[in-house]
Amino acid sequence: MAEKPKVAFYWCASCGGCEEAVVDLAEAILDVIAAVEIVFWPVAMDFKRKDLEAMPDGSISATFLNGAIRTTEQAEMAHLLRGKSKLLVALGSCSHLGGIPGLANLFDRESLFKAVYLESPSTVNFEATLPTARHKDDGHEVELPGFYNTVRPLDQVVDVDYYIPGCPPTPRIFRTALQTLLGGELPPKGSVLAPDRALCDECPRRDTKPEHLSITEFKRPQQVLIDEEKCLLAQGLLCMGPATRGGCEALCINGNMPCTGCCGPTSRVRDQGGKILSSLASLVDSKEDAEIDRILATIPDPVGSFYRYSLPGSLLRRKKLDGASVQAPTPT
Amino acid sequence: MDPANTNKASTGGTGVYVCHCGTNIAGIVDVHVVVEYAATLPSVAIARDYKYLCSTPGQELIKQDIHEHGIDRVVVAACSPCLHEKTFRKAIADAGLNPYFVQIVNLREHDSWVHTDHTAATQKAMDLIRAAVRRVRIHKPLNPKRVSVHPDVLVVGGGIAGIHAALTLADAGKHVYLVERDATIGGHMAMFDKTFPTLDCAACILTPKMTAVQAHPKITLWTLSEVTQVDGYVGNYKVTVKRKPRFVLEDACVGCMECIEACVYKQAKVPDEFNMYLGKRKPIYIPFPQAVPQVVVIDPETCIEFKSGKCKKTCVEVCADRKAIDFHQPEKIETIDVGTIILATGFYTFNAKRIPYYGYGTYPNVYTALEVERLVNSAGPTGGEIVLRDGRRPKAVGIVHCVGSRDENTNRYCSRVCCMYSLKLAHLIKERSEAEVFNFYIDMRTPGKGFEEFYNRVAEEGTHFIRGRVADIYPDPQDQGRLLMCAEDTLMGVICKVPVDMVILATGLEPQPDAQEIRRRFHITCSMEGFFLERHPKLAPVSTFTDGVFLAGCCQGPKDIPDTVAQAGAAAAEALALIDAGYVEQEPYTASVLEEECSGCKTCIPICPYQAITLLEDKKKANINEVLCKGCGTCVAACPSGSIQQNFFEDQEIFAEIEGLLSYA
Amino acid sequence: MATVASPHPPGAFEITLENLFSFPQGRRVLTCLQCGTCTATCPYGVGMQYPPRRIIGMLRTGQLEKVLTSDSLLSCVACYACTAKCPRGIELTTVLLPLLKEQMLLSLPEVPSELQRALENMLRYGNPMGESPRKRAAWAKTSSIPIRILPEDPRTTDVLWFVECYTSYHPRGQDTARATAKIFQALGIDFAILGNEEKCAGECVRLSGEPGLHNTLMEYNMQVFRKYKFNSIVTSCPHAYDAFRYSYRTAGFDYELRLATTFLAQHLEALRPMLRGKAGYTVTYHDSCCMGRHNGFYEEPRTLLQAIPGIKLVEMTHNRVNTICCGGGGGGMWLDTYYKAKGYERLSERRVKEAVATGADVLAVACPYEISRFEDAVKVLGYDKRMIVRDITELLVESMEGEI
Amino acid sequence: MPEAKPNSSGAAASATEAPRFEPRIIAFFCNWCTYLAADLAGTSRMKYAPNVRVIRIMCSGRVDPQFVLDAFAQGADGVLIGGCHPGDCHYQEGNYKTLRRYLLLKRLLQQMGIEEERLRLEWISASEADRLRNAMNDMVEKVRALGPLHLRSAEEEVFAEEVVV
Repeated sequence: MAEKPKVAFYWCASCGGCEEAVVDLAEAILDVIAAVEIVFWPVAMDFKRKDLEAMPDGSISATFLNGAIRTTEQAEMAHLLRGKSKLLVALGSCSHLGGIPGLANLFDRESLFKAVYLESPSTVNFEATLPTARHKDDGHEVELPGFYNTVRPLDQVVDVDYYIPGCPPTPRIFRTALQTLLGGELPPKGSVLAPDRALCDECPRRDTKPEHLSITEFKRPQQVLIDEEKCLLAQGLLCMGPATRGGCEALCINGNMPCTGCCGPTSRVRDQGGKILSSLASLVDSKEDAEIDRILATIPDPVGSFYRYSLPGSLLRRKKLDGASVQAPTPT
Repeated sequence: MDPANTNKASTGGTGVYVCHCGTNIAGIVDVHVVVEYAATLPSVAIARDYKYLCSTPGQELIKQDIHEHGIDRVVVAACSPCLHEKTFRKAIADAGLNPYFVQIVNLREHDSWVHTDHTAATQKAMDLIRAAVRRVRIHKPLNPKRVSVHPDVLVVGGGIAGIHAALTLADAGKHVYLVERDATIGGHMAMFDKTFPTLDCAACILTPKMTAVQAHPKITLWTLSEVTQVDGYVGNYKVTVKRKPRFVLEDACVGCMECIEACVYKQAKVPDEFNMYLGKRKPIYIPFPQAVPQVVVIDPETCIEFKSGKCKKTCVEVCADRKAIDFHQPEKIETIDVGTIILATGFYTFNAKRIPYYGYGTYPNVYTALEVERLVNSAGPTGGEIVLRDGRRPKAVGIVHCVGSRDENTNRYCSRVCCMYSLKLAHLIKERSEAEVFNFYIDMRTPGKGFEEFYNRVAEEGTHFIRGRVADIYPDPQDQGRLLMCAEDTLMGVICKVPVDMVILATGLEPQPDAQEIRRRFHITCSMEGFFLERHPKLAPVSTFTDGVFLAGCCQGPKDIPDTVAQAGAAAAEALALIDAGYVEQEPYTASVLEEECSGCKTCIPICPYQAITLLEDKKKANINEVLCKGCGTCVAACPSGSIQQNFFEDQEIFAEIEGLLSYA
Repeated sequence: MATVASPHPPGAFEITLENLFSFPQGRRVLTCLQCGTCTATCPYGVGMQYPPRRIIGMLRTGQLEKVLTSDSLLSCVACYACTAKCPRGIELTTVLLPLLKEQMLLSLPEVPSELQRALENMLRYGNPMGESPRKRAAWAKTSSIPIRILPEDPRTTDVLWFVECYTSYHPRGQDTARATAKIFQALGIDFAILGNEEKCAGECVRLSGEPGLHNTLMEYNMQVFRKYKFNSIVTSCPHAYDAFRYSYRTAGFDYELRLATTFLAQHLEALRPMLRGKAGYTVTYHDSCCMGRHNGFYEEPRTLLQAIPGIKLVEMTHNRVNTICCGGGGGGMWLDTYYKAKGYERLSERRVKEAVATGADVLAVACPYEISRFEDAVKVLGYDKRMIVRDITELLVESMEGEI
Repeated sequence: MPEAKPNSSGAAASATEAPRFEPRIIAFFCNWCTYLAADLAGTSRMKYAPNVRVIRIMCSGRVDPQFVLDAFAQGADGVLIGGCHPGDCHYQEGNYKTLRRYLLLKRLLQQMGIEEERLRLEWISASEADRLRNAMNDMVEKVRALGPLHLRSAEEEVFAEEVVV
């Protein structure tokens, strides 16, 4: 019997939901475990970095790394795993495009630290201590991971072979992706292992979308009693479905909430936010600057809405760094 | 020509050709530096410069490289693609490449002609070429679209330009719709007495052409009509024409004019438009004796029947069995299919009231030139006698040149015809009266065949010429019947105040007041001053940027009758060329849906102004009708999943261009 | 690279074709057609040795010295006629001629003493007559209504009324000042004046060739404005209005600005019911050059006049853009003796002749220079039985008080 | 193969004056109006700043916001979009779509800390060469005053040398 492929899992800047998603495979997890040999999975089993360092380069068949790169430690681990792995797979939105932690790219490190360690209402920090790479306490010096100014998706740090999208990837996406990778023929390098059509293709409400939609106002979910049958865009809600890769079986839509774009754009699109912006703006029902502006103002946070999961992986990647203080958008 | 930089001899590379355009490009852009640089770019197999690439040897050079060096993509850095893109596409197609495997870089209009700094211009040239090299590599093979051309032609405007164009086309056997806003064709020319410089009687040379229009079996003449809508595209225009009621049935009226005689108004009372309101007409009238069609018209504004409904209708009585008068004639909307359109909508004369210090509208003896044309016309309100409104015969007449021309406060351009018509009027006044004539001019412009000779002749006749622009016209305090014309005689260096009995303002030519609406209707553009813009001032003077729409006469800019007729002939020839070819080739820049990838989100459907996009109900996918698509690319930009592409303007091609432009950073 | 367009050149310099290139208006001189419109429309064109067209011609051929050492430019009364009619849009009155005049004042062997005195007075006393600055608000004390003077009572005011010199000092000007104050009060306008702190705005100073003095006055007045709080400035004098609207912008003037005449025209609906007295006059209105030709207010004064019951308005031959100057602009106000010595026809007399020819009883004006100039002309020509000169505000007050 | 920087001392820096910042501006001009206005500026031999690089498209409606974002990401300091005047679009209404996208893009860019003068939409008809020249010059001056955008390069440098805390 041939040796089982060696597989690793690792967790960077993310919530951990992707690791959950692996477990969510339920009984299928057993098939996975049967098919592969897990050589590194710190969240589930006891592995140390030195175990990994001891492995020969390229000895791991595939590493599934979830989470964005935010700290020096994460960058080091990404490099290390890249070296040890034949295939490096970005698992989930954070690793794929930056994900929710990527929204921190609207701020710089200093303002984040200030908000989190000094100004948040629940913080008690009389000495105004901020995280530093070296910290002395009680005569001991500890070294902590450094904190970058910018959140990055995995492929801005190391070479990535495949992406599994979603926040988190649904069990079906993950299972299909695994089957693809374990099956004989590998897809072209750089592929996103999910369908390449926008979500509308599998949306149960597609037929209720009018052919001639024109937008006079954007509403937020709490502002309307959402009709459970009707296209959400037609109800004035900002649904990212048309600009988002499908494959998730429209889970959010089925939960009567608009798509927020976690699976990222299709392969033909470079910037998910730019595309949804273009399509929605095109449908705004006015020719007058002032009226257009009034309608557009009903999207109080364009970046947060259009790039909820993809800011670091977008064309602009982050808010321009100019040292100026960074303010959060004020919702209206 | 430098030895070619053939450092990469392998086949399948890109050829870059930089044109000197004489010194037009090479005088500013250092073409040698550019060529050397281009040769270092990835994929470039060959880079050359040449004096004139658009010349036959220039094109041969490219073809030869395709044959001998096997280059498969071409970048031509020369003038605007609007000028020679087609030339180079044809050249590479002749050499066996797909015609769309060439990318033009605009080094002349967008670089050498607009910059003075050699370094910056050369740098810009290198950037643009780098972008083109990147882009051209991913060009996909395309073929031009062919569309058939409907053989019928629409001519808009029945002045001399429209008449001549219509007759030329009809004589060539094409069916022409001639649409005229007024009740008769003839336009401004019909109002003139004589034409300069030969002094032909305008009516004598125009009337035969007008009647020929009427009689021509191939011409459908619609007077009192306006084009209200133009849909479609070259070869296949669908035009809507609104035909206003004349209240006289054209087919029934024989032009006997007994009705005019019989009108309850015994005297003509209504100021007469054709005579510049210097004469009178009745509410039922014929604009002028030679009007075409020879059919009377009722003016509902002044006709008693329309105002009160209680007229005795003596006109109807006298018309009797012919039953030509119909007070209830409705407005009619006609829709016609034509392949080409000629616009000959003419000009508007400058409103002299806009220069208050010339006193037009204040002093009755200040006239516009067009009014005087009617006064000197033997068919005019005074039978050709030059008499003032108060019946006096002027002893001295002053002509003010450049009224509403060459003036920052009104129109900056020269109206081209005023000098000559002023000379003509001076001559006619001298001929028909005893009056002294004073021409106040800034520069005398007589550039035309026989024009300077005419100037000579008028000068010899004893007309006075004062070089100075009139600054003020006001009643002579000593003699209130006379007007003082105040100007500096700049040749003598003295200020003169010339007393005259009559002032003639040589008003300039302006675009029609509704030129902007017309141009929108026909999807063309106007130049700064508001005349219709030709495609190229020298090489395409009668074409517009909308294929199949041509220009003739003063709607394109002020011009005299010979130029107008020549241009009308040219416009007719352009239309004929399209019709006789039977088809036109159009750029294949249409958009198409990647059906497999489309999610059926329907975003694109309302975006298209041509309703070219529909949802395929069975597949739930969008589909673009290639015939209806005009290739704007708006839907491509709007498609949220990137599932629409536009030929020649694909996302990847434009990204390549952007990144090429910026890639040296 | 495009130079940033500036309407005026940076400061005094020798006028040559080359340095005129440095600003867009200067370059326009190259486009001159030599058509003579400027010369023919110039009210003193006949008398000038070098009329405007020749000046431009000489400038272009480098013969300017002859012009600058002649006194031709002293005849320019800044009436804007040449500028308004120039087919090439050359701004002679506002740009070219002031530059030349500045040079001329430096080159002339002798500047007419009356002009020199007026300019000195302006520098010393802030008014051309040489009156005491402390008496600038004297008229207000004789007014029948209380007039708030800001230096004495510096509370915020809605309208800062910039009265100007002739309105403050000339006896007939003071009549119009009191009339204006009455109308303001009747309209319930919250206004105040600067009193002794006001100085001439300096428009005629600039146009007579003393931009430096103009700038001194401008800086002074701007400082005074900044001391007080008000919402807008209304001025009785078109010349001050012109200065504020154009040249004071360079010193940061950005207050809401109105001319008294247009201000009153804006309040016409409130004013109309108060106009009770019926006038039996035939009135002809003289368009001030500065107010009409340069600032485009032709209809507002006529609207006010036509609102007075019983007034019949007739027009002179030369009206609106074609008006004839009273001769007081651009320093002309201070050159009357000089013009007389040169044998020029007084422009105010030329104008009054036209006014009388209309058959009107009243010559209505809206510029403080004109009352005195036209009243003198009426007397000199012996028309004092046939015609009176009135400011529009005076006519309004007469009607309000039912005195007619 | 990487494309080398052209062998020149940089745009428009002459020997006599100190090198000043030369902004790089990408323009998208519609084929029927603004591109032709640029051609007309050429035939009229008007002079304007050499910093703008024009990409021709058939209609300003073709401008995908991705193009603008990509231009900024690739190092452009400004982006100029030129189309037909409202009501004059060769394709009837494409320019209105452009206007709407532009206004939303402005909001987005503002949030991303990119100064609003860096993206500009101008309606310039085929005959308005003057307007084109003024828009070009004005944009170059305004962007020059803002200084380089340095979007990507600044970030790359920061990542490479980041002093982590």
